[in-house]
Amino acid sequence: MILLTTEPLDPAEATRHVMTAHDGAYVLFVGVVRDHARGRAVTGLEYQVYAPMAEQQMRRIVDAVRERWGLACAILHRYGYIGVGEASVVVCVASAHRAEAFDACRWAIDTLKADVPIWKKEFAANGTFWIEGEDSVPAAVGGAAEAAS
Amino acid sequence: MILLTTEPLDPAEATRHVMTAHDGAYVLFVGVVRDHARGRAVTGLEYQVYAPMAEQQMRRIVDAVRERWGLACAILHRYGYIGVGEASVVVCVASAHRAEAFDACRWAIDTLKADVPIWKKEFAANGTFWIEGEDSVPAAVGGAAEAAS
Amino acid sequence: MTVRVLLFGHYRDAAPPEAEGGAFALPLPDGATVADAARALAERDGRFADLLARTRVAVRAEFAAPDTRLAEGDELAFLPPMSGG
Amino acid sequence: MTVRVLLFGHYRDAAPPEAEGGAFALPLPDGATVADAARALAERDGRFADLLARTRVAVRAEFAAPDTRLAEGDELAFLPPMSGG
Repeated sequence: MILLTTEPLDPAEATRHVMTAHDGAYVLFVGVVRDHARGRAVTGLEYQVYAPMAEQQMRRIVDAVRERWGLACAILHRYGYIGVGEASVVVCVASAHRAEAFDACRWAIDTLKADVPIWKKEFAANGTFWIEGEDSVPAAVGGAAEAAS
Repeated sequence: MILLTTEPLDPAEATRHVMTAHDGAYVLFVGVVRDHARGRAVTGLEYQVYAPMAEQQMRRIVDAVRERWGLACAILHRYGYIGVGEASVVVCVASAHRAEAFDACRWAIDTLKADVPIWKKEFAANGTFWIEGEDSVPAAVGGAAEAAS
Repeated sequence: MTVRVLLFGHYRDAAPPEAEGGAFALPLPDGATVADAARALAERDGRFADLLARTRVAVRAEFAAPDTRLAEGDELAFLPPMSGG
Repeated sequence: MTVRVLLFGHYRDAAPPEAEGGAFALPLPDGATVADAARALAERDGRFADLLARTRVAVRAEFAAPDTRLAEGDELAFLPPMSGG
């Protein structure tokens, strides 16, 4: 399952969706907004998303995990403003065996970061910045950053 | 932190113990009792533990994760009888960066399985078996398997 | 023909005044490609000069190439390096 | 001297009747090693014949070797391949 939402994420929801009585383990990755980045204090992030494409790309990752590993995968991503300490992304993979669950979960989050059209705007002590891969670009003051519908 | 208990495990407790505002991610591994093993239907497991040594070995894994990766790690292990679908082990590692969190969490659960003195007795459709590494050895009928104190 | 352009990240801050949520209409000659659209944007506003060098593109929410031909009503998104997760 | 033996897994099912939680006292000559203790157990009960081949050992809750010397009151645990997790 996939979920793209402005509401707080519940990792247990991802777990419930992937676990069956046949599975002996799950691996969960949770990304959380931290209080610093690139040496700057950060007070929060705003995630901008190209929603229809992001959902499609997330669904493809879930499908690829099923095809390549035969495993169930759930991906939740929050967008809009997210404060420090709150979860921005949850990836959960269930498996009978742990090695595959680790491999698949790691592949899923790596692929999400590369290919799912979501961007973070960082509210830092010294300004507001768009994070575009390795670059951070000053953002327009007061610029609205709503999700594209 | 480590916890060895007969009570149900709460993954969120492990997460709370490792996460700080500096961490951008955590990886959680949860082992769950599944309904089959080695081709047999399983109704539950009973974990036997050499408690003082198990706690010491768990503490060493937590210490090693701090020394090798500089990361906080929490390990919870339940013992006694555990039914299908319930968690037997939780490992959580927090990190600023995801690659290290995956590596450290995987190392911790691999090391736990090899070096922490805990054994499972499998209640299966065709009997009760001690699982000793790759071997499964028929268990004495009615044999008590309490934890050594 | 007219396509619907979608901008993200710092490029959205440079979107024209009529844009809503980073989206606006761009008239193009029939048969225009993604690269033609990027050139048209760069001619309007110098801040888009590096648009194609710094973004991947999607047409109708699928990754596309600079030489992908556009059709009437296509949604054309310029995607800076992503930073989700 | 006397050591306290601890058995786990299927070996606990073979522990002598006086054992509690797999633990029981084993009298040994002074200076005896882990291997001597394993031999003494095998002489008592054939089910312990493969004990040292199939287990790792711990003395005072630390991994030890077959030639580790035991002392009065030591806790000697025979640890089959583990299956926690």
